[in-house]
Amino acid sequence: MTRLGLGLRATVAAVALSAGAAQANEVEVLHWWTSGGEAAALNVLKQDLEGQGIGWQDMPVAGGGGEQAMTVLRARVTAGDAPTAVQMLGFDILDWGNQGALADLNEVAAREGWDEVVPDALKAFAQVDGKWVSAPVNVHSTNWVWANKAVLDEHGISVPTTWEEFTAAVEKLDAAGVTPIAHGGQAWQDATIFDAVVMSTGGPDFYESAFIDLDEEALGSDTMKEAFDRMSFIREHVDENFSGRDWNLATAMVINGEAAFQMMGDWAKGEFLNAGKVPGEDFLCFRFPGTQDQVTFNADQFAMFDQGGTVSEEQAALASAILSPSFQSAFNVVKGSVPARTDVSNEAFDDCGKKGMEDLAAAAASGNLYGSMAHGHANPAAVKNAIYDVVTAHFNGEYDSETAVTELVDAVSIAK
Amino acid sequence: MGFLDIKSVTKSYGPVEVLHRVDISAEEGEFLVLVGPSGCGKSTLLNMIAGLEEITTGEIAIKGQTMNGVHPSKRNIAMVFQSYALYPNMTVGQNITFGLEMHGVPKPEREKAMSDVASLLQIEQLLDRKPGHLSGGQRQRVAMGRALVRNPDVFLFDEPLSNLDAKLRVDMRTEIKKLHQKLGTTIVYVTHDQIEAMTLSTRIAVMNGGYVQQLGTPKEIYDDPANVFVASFMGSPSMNLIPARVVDQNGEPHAKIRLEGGKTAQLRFSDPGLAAHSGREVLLGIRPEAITDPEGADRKSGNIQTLHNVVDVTEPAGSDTFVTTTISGKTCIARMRADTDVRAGAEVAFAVNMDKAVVFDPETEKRL
Amino acid sequence: MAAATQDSAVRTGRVTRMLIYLVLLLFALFYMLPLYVMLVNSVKPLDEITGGGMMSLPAQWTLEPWLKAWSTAQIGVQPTGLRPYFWNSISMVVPAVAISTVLGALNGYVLTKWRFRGDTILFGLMLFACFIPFQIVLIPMAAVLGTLGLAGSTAGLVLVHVVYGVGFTTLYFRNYYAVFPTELVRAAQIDGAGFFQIFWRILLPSSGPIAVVSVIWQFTNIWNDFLFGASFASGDGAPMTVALNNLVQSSTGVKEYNVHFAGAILAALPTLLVYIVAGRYFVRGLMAGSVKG
Amino acid sequence: MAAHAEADFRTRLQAWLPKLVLSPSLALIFVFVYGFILFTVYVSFTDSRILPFVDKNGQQTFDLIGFSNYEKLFRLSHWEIALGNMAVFAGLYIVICTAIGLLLAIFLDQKIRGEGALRPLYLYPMALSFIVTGTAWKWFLDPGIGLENILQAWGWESFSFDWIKNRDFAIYTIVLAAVWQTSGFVMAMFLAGLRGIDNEILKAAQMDGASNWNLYRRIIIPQLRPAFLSAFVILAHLAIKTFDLVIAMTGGGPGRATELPATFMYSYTFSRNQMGIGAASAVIMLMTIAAIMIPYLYAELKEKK
Repeated sequence: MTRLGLGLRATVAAVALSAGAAQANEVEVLHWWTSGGEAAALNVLKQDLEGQGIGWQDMPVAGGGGEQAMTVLRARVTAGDAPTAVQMLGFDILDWGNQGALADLNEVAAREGWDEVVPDALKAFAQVDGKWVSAPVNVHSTNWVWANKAVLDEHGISVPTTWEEFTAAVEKLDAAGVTPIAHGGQAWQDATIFDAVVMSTGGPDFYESAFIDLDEEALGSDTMKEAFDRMSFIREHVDENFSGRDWNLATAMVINGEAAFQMMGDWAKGEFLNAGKVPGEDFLCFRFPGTQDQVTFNADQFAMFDQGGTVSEEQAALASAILSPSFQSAFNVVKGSVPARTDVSNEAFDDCGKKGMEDLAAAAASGNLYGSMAHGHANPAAVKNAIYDVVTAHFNGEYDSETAVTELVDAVSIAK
Repeated sequence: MGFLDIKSVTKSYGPVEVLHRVDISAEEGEFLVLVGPSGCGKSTLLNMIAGLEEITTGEIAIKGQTMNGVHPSKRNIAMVFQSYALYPNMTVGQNITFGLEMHGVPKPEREKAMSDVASLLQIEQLLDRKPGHLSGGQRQRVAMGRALVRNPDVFLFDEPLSNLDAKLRVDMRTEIKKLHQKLGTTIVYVTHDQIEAMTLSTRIAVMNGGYVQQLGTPKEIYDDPANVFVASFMGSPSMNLIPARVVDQNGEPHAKIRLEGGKTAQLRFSDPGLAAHSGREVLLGIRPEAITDPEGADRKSGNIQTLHNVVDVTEPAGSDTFVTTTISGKTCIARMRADTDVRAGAEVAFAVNMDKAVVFDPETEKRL
Repeated sequence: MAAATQDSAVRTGRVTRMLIYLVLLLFALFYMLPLYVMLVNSVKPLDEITGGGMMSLPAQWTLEPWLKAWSTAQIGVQPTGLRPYFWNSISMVVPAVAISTVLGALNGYVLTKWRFRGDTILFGLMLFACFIPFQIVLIPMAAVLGTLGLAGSTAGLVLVHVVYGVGFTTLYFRNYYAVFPTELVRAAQIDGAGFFQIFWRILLPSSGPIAVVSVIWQFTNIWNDFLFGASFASGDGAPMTVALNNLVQSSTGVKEYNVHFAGAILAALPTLLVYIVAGRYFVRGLMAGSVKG
Repeated sequence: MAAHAEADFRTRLQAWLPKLVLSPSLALIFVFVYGFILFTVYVSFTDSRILPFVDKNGQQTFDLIGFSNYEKLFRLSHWEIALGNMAVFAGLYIVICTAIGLLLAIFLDQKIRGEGALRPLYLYPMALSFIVTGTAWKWFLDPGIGLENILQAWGWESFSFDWIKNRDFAIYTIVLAAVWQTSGFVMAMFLAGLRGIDNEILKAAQMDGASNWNLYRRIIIPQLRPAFLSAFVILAHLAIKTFDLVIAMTGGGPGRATELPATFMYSYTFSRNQMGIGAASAVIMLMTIAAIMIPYLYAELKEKK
């Protein structure tokens, strides 16, 4: 047993140390952006690199919001065949960075002045021990509400700015026989709403101590119970068939006027645009009521895997291309997110995009930019999923709010 | 030393010995039949001769050369299997020449050998067919052809006729005998059918329970069975085994038996030496053909004894009529002429040819 | 096939027969349902689907989704469609199926015709390999493939699929050869055929039915594997299922369901074809071996 | 002399060949199956998170922590749910598949016209990957767009079929889809078994006056024992391996109502970076498989000696 363990350890050590398989002058990029728009946007990056004589070996693995890609990454690293660059989110980057698997990008970062243009909250996920290890592509903000303007107008509802206004609007719609909230019952979608609800209920400090510091007192507080009660309210005002629905089908309900609101990240905009809808005319986007000043975000980044010693030329070129203002603008216009650097011109963006950029800059300046728990930017994967478990169990009626709070404290302590 | 020598051969599977110290020696040109009920070890012995099963102890030699550890294909033997074991994917011709091909015989020679064998067995017209399209008898011929073409030192037959219907079996039996007479090759032949054993063999080894019970010519086996097993296994209907007591009457040994209705009868033995066993309980063995109606009794016999007993059943078989009666509590079959007028329930005279009687010890079941 | 030659001794009345046909047809409908959903939605424009008519026949028929799935859909950064990945799958599946079937046949041959002490235990150990959930072996497999230098290669994938398929193929062939007359092997031995000659000339030509079972089983499993394909193939060499997954799964993009379904049917075509072409031998193969306990 | 030696060598080679031929497969299986099982057992005693054992710099990243992963595992209500679901799922799945497979096989065996067309229809689901048929099933079962919607549109207003959305019934929809996929294959196994039964026995039983019902119950079905056993093994192992199906149809939801050990194991090992707990759950799964398989293998292999 011990000898076997040692043998396998030696094996893993040996392969982990060997260099990746991508050939010189080529980057192998593992990512999960496979749907039309985003893949096309990524193609811009590919062409940019090819213009510099660097080949792009594409390695797309879609599924589960990157979970599938992370599984593959695990296998690739174990096999000693790590890709050059990997699309990653929040804590995954830090975890891999702590394993010593990522390359040091400080040189490029210094040359290009990343420190000045990337918001601190984002930097926290791009640096390990003071070293840049990944290049942020975008910032998604997740506390958006999307609404069908025609439906709101019909029932004389204006954009709600507080929880009370929101509940009033919802109940009015319900009474009128309109489904107030479109939702897809998948754990991450439940958690996306939960993020916003907690932020709105307890305010940013509470959000921080509960989700980022994982303070047991905050997790077990009455405020948290209040947040769960609000989740129950939302649960009561989604349609019956919400369970298991893909988010974009929920978006379609808003587009088609079958429902009034959807709480979803900024990527939902693509669906509206794709359906030929115009922001401000056909649909509205606004922050979740009570979180007008805050932005909860998640950011896609490309982490560079150590190819032995120093960062390779190709990786540097890729990183620099990702953070170039032109790519940041071109990509984020398509994706619906906002650029990761704050100095990009907002010219090419539509109303929602411009608003997103303003909000981000303001939140970054005022310290109101928080990592999203639901999207792995507040705590590590184990904790995140433990919270998912409780939120989704509660949302589906398995726990009442009281139980949910105790379960939450318990689940987080096991996962920590 | 014979042509084929089986010396003190045993076979064990793990701790279980299934074949106990077999010693058989066969001369060149002999037709040795191993006969016995299923599970008696005869097929195991054949497989050991073929080299398909390992010999646990002892030695098997052909032409004086030990065969222990020699690969089956190097023993210069050929075998005909019960199921014929024709390769289903090959034509008849390919089946016949496969062995030659494996032994590296050039094609023209193979063709020649094949056509010789085919004409010998009259299967020329079947050469291009697949075994699946042949009748049982045709398959049998092809299987023999496959063995013949090798021109082996020893032919091994493993119950080759048991899958044929009764008529074909008799025909093929004759054919095999003819073939043996024509080729004169040594044959070891396994069967559970005692008629095949009697008709084909020059010598028979009767086996049971892993032992060779008796080895001898067909006549020896039939007339002089060494024990109760051989006596009852060989012959059809099998030998009558009647409990009797040896009694001395007028200085001569007699067999005292019980008849229907509480009567007894005493039959004089032809062998005066049995007087030594006077007073003993024995098994009196008499073949059905040695119990007849008085007119049908063997004229050459010097000792015909007659007794009267009630008939239980009569079974006309065309050429003969088998008559069943009860002697000493045992069912006893007599073979009478076809036109004998006997009816069930009637008392009839039975003529017993005591020259043919044999006596066994009921305890050891051995001959006295 | 068997139905024609087999004279079932069970007699049934007219009403019973009607009932039987009814039940059989109902089940046929049940089995066809998902295929219907997929087919119907693959030939209508996207707005018809998102408009709510997911179960109804198309108002407007179109082959556009099929063409798109095959040749222009976005799989990674490039709009290549599934086409290039089709050949990746073929070049992985064919050798993997061939090798595992041949190994299974040889193993079955040894385990039934060249028995030795302890062979049943070895067979039992091999069988257990059939039951390992793939998720469990992913990480150690990656380590081993990395050590062997096979990570990210088709050869590595073939190895993986051979390893986890050989238990099944051995099971099939062993059960089949167990009822193959041993006398034929003995006859061939006496005829002077060696180990491989007997296998090649005597057993293999008669192994058609079970080879069909083995090939169908292996082909289906390997073709449909996603986890190993995603983890151990290089980006360009990814098999069809990985490409299909990339086509179908996208968390934050527009979902073109019609293209997804067209792609799904395209990806399943080879296995469907195998079932339809070889399906008639399938029952015969099972009959000849694998269910005879 | 040399020729003799060569011949001797060849004979010996022939004697060794069978084992030689078997050895590559055995070697593969010992490393890739048993080696990996030991590896997993070892990991389950460590506190590994992202990667087992070592980081990039060869630094040991784990400690041996005894059985504490197992303790944690059995404290997780999540795992309890997964086990409970497994019992329900496997039980129903095996029983229903066997029943449908047997029924269809018996019916198909009645000299059915069009058998050749029906058989592939029953079998084809095995050929499809759940990556996509899962979506088709999801739609069909969705009350808003699927069966319920259609039947209500056709005028059956009160019809309700919302199992996939219902925490208490969602697991049964997983059973439904799983049965859809494999019952045809089970049918083929039983059909093969039926075709292998000696017709004379059936004729004899009919002479004895057995009704069709009795004929099947008393004579035919008992003779299908090997087919039952094979079907059981295939179904049992498929049940334990079930993974894609859940991911595609419900993602383990609603809530955690359709979580199974395989999805649990995957989630802890790969999504939650708690490889130690994932490995512990894998070990429990393997033990379950062994508990089913070993008695079966023992009985099967013993008998054939």
